[in-house]
Amino acid sequence: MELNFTAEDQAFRAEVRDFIEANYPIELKRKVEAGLELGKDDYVRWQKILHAKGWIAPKWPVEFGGTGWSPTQRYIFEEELTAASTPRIIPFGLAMLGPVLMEYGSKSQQARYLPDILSSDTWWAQGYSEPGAGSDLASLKTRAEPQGDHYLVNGSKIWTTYGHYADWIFCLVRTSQEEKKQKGISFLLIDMNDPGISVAPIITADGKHVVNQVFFEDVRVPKENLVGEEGAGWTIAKFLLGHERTNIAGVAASKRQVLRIKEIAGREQSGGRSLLQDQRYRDKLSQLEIELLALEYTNLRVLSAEAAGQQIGPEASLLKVKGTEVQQRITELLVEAVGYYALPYDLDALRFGWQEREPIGPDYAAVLAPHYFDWRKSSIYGGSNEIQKNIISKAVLGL
Amino acid sequence: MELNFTAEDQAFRAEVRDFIEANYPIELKRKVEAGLELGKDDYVRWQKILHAKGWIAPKWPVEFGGTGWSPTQRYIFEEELTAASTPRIIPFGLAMLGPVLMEYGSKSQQARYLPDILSSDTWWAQGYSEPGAGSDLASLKTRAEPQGDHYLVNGSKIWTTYGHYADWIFCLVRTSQEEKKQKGISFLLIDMNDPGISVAPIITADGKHVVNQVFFEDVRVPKENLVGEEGAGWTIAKFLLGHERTNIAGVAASKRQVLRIKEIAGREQSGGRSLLQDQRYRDKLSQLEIELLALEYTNLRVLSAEAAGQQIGPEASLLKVKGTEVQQRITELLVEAVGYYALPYDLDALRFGWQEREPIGPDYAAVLAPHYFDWRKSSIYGGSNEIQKNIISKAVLGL
Amino acid sequence: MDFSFTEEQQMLKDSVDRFVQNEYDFDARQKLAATDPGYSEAHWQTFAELGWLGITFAESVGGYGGSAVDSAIILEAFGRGLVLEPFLASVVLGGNLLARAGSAEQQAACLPQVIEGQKKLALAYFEPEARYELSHVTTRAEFVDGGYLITGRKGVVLHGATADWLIVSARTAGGPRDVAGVSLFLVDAATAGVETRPYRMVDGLMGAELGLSRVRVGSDALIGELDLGLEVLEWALDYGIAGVCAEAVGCMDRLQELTLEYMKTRQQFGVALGSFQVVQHRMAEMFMACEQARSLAYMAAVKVDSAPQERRRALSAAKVYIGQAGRLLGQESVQLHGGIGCTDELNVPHYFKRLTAINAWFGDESYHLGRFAGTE
Amino acid sequence: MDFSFTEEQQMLKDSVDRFVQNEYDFDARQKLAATDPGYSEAHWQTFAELGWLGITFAESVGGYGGSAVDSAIILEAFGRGLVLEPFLASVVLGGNLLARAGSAEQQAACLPQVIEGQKKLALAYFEPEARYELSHVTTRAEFVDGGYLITGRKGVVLHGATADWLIVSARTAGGPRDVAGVSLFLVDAATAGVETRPYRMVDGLMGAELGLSRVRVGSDALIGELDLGLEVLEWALDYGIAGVCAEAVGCMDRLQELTLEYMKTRQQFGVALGSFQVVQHRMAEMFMACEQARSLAYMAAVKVDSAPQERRRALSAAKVYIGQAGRLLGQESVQLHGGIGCTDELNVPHYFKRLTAINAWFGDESYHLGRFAGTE
Repeated sequence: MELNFTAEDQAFRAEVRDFIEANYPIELKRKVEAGLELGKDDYVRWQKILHAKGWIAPKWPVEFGGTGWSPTQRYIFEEELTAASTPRIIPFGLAMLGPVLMEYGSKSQQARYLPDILSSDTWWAQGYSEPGAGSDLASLKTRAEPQGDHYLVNGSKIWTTYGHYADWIFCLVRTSQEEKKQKGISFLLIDMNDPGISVAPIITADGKHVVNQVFFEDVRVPKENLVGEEGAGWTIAKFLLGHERTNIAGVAASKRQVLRIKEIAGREQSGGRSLLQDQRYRDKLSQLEIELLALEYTNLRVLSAEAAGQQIGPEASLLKVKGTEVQQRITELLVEAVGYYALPYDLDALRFGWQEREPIGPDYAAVLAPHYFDWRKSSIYGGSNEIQKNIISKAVLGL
Repeated sequence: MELNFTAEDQAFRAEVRDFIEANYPIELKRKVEAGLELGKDDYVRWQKILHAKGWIAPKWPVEFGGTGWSPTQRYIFEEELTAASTPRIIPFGLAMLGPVLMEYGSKSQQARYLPDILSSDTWWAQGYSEPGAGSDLASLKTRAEPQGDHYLVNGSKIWTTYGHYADWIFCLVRTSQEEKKQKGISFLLIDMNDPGISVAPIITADGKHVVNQVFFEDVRVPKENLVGEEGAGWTIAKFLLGHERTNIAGVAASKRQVLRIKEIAGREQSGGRSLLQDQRYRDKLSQLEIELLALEYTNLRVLSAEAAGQQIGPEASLLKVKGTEVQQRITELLVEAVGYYALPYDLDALRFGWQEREPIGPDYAAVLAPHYFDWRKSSIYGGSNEIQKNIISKAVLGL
Repeated sequence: MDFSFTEEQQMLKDSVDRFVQNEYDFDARQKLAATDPGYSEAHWQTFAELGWLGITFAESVGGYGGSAVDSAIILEAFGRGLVLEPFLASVVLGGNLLARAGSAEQQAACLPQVIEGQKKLALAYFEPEARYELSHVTTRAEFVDGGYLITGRKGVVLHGATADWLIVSARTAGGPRDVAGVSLFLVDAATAGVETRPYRMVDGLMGAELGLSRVRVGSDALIGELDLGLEVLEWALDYGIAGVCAEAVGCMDRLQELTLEYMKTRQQFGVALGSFQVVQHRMAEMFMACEQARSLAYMAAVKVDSAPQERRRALSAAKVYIGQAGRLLGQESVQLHGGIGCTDELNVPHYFKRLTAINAWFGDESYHLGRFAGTE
Repeated sequence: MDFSFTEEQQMLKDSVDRFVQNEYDFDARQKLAATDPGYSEAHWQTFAELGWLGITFAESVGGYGGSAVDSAIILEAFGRGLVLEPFLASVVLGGNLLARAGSAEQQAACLPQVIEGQKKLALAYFEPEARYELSHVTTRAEFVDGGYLITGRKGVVLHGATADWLIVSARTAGGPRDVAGVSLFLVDAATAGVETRPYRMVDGLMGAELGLSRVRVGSDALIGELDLGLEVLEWALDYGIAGVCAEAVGCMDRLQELTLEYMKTRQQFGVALGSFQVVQHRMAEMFMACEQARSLAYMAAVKVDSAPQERRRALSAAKVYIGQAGRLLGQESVQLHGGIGCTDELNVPHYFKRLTAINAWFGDESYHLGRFAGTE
């Protein structure tokens, strides 16, 4: 049992840190640290910086543009990115579709799509959920009827993150009505510029536009855009479930948020001293830090098992549940920290910061309550926490 | 909305208080306050004192020996009994069988059994649960086969509180195998001195003997001991469920326990001051007091509705769940209060106090951890808290 | 011991419930929230006509002589509809404070117009960096030429920009956090040197930052006794606590109904969500929390006029419990609704936001846990 | 970054697991608990023969040069069997303290015999009214005639009455709660003036009250530096925390197994209890708590020998989490077992009792929440 990093690991960490320091644009960093909105350009800019260095896809095989790093190195890399407040890597192309194409795609699909994913020249979206199919994904209804050399797609996808930025979308669609409902599902790539596609924004409880509903009305999709066999969609979706769980615990991001709490609580006043010195608040924070430590070491145990060649199974469900619990608790403590000044709501300040305007209350306050409201989604999406507990109960406990 | 008691109520309270002060034996009071064991004699002694005053059965109709008090007066009476640390009134005869006989018993059964219940000359036990039938009571297996003028009873009852003190036991038994399982159940009175009955003690996690398993082997019970019709047992059991819920919230007892916490925490030292002044402990206690206030006012709302002639329905489930949660939390805070001295275990001190011996740690400590362990039962018996939530979900919410 | 409403109270409740039912469907509410004052002046006139704005005031000033229970009845019903009008600001906080501590002249000058809905009050007590400490008052009122010059800043004044009169706490003696030396002043919002910066809040209600720059008021602007304003301010905020507790119960009650309905209709895996036992037990927890919150909200309303320590203890207990119950109901309702529960177009998250805001008003759970313990 | 055991550690684990499996079924354990020493001397000899008693000590004194991870491996397995023998008292607390701070002579005189199972140590640090404050030491050691006279009382000494040597904290300078001025002494339990009052504890282990009345020891009885005993004492208790954390994980793990098995077999309403979704989600919560507790127990063992602030922070975090997880696992296991879970004859409540006791040892959640915050 060796819970410290090796000297090689430490050297690698220093290399990553140095690179970020030298190459991460300061104006981007300020936005991320203040919790402001990033636009498409922001994400792409940072991803291209990493791509230029060859570090954009550490989990990909080297022959496709990966880095060849060990799981521990990848972990360190993620830690450093997060600690430096870099924008998250948009996962739909790099973390999701990429591995699917490598596993199930044809050579020509790989050749056509992977380079643009790697270079962030194509923005991908994910088309899974539907208005009637939430946690019960297999009941999805979007149809893709085979007609000669193409499919005719009709239906709708919902909760499409950054659907309004997307060039392409990969979708689970129903290509057959007759079989067991999982079996009629296929995995299809659709050009967002195709006629018949429309994107309607969904405004979330924080007032922001990130997710969308995407409508498909008689959209013609060439059959060559099918990934794998017809009916293989469910298998691919389950394969992806594993890949989606990279860094599912979000430990590094939560550690950074804990520092933010300490900074803010250190500036807030309570009864003549800082809120951070208020025992009642401090205890809540300590409790949170301890939960986060428990999560961190559990995450490291899983990482260590992975590095030893073991398959990660339903342990990922634990990381999802506890990870989001910690994240949500962080947002609560931030709201509590600013007292009355959690209340003013200014959409511009939330998105872009106060800029030239005088802030209402402390300048860090405007984003806190909206983030708290918005982050309730984290225990709903990606397989709700209820679904995760079902998985643990069935797959781990055999109930 | 008038949340204060009327002048008449206050006068009644004073009368009750004066009576208790004048008539409650001090040696009994000391035992109850220290949380020590009461024997059969202790209970009977106190019940006979109340009986002599005519106050032993406030809920009974006046013609059977009740008091004719209003619900508010009964509430005040219970509050005063509890505040004065009197022994609990053993419910099996007075609160349970009595109402059953008045509702379902024959005139001759009433004449035979009620007077001795009232005078505490007969000690009754309850025979409901069986080893195989916990929350699923309807699956009970104890058989009572009709044979001429008697039933032949075979089977076993478990968790029989004070079964070793009992002269009689009322049982749910199966008189028919063929019908829907609820329908084959009857309500039978059995003399504990009958041949074929044996009582085996069950030692609970605190090391004490309160509950028992009762075995019936070819016990002959006269048919005249059947209450109501054959097969009416389930109806009677459900009727009883309502009556069992008198004072189900246990507010007065919990208020007394909160005072005990304050007394003990006021004597315990923590970092140079009393534990009661330790903010971390005090906050837990405040939180508990607030939960108890919420329970108290909810209880009063139910009482007020009852006084206005409304039937108490599944609200009782709320009082049971929240009441036991508060009680269990009290036992936890008491254990926490004494730190290391929660650990020594001395069965004699637990049952009878330290008496002439020098206490190990503070003299109030010996009972605390055993009570904590033992009181876990409160969320299990009387319809487990899970069953209560099922009831709320079905009967109140319609789910 | 009687928790039932009087006949008049029942009529009041029915009348407010009816108003909310008919005039305050969610879409109409959202449209109102997006307007400039953030509420409807027409509704406000209706409130006046129905007598709601005078419910707690003495008949001598044109009120109806009701109690905190009556205003709780109104606010619980308002909670169910997420009503936006400044009832809490003008009637519960401002009006009651003036009725309790204002001179006969001040009352006669203001309260009839408040009751008739012609003018509004707002209470400006919070200062940036004060958190929940009432004695943290740095705004100063200097006695000059037979009147006062008030200078300072006030934060998050509920409906502060639409008020005609502001009740302002200011220091007339002592240092920044002394308990004594705080006085209350009635300030016409049109006075030179008064600047308000209005904004929308997360729950759709309106707040304002208030700047006071050598604002001149007469000596008759002083409300109650010089230097002893804190006690009456605390009482008024406790009245406000009783109000938001009742409102929160209305929110929770409605949230519970909405979620229950959704659980009965929304299908997943071929069955209604409400058929899952985990959902059932969580709904049962929500039910229990809501009922217990209601019990404490009643207690809170009744105890507003008790002796100070008893009042503080009761009001703090209610505020703590309702903060926690509100969080439970809000978070669980969103969770059980799933993705749709996170969207702006559904009513559910707006109840959650209002409950979250209520927890921050007048002291959060931590603050009141401390105040509760201090009442022993 | 590697959480795996070495080959030797895996062998050790297998060997202890096998012992518990074969020798420590619940009935046998309960019989042992009812005997006079409260454990088996024969088992103790087995431990010695298998090398477990020397696992953490240097080879120079006859040990095996292992770490806190090794003793954690042993204690986790012991936790599964609710093992009664005084491993924690004699090896983890007493032995390690002596090995760290004792003179070469003291070590040579004691440790080989401890390792061989011929003698036992106990650590007497707690005093009545001290609660968890280590500096609360009123027992006094006076320097007289080239030695010390020790007088005072110690409470709840783990396996204090069967120990051959007691390590006693006593004040050699300063007032009752001063951090400096506490020294540690190695006291032969047979010395005149030493009085022990043994008793059983709620978890079946043995404790003792200790009276010291002018107990005379030589100057060579002093362990480590005069007046500076508190630092090494705190380290030893942190070693103890790592130990009980590992043991608690063993308890929780076994409780979870037992409850899971019961949920799969116990029928109610015609189906297995485990088919109810509420039971499933609660078992999932238990699983998660147990796994996270395990992670922190590993962390705790590894950090025992870190720099003081890092060590305190890690050990306090683990103790808080494991106290909470232990309560959850204990209470839920009892609840899910129903009535039978409340009886003395079932093993389940005994795990619950041990977990409850572990929470009280070396500082409870509240204490360690405070210590954790203090390490910033």
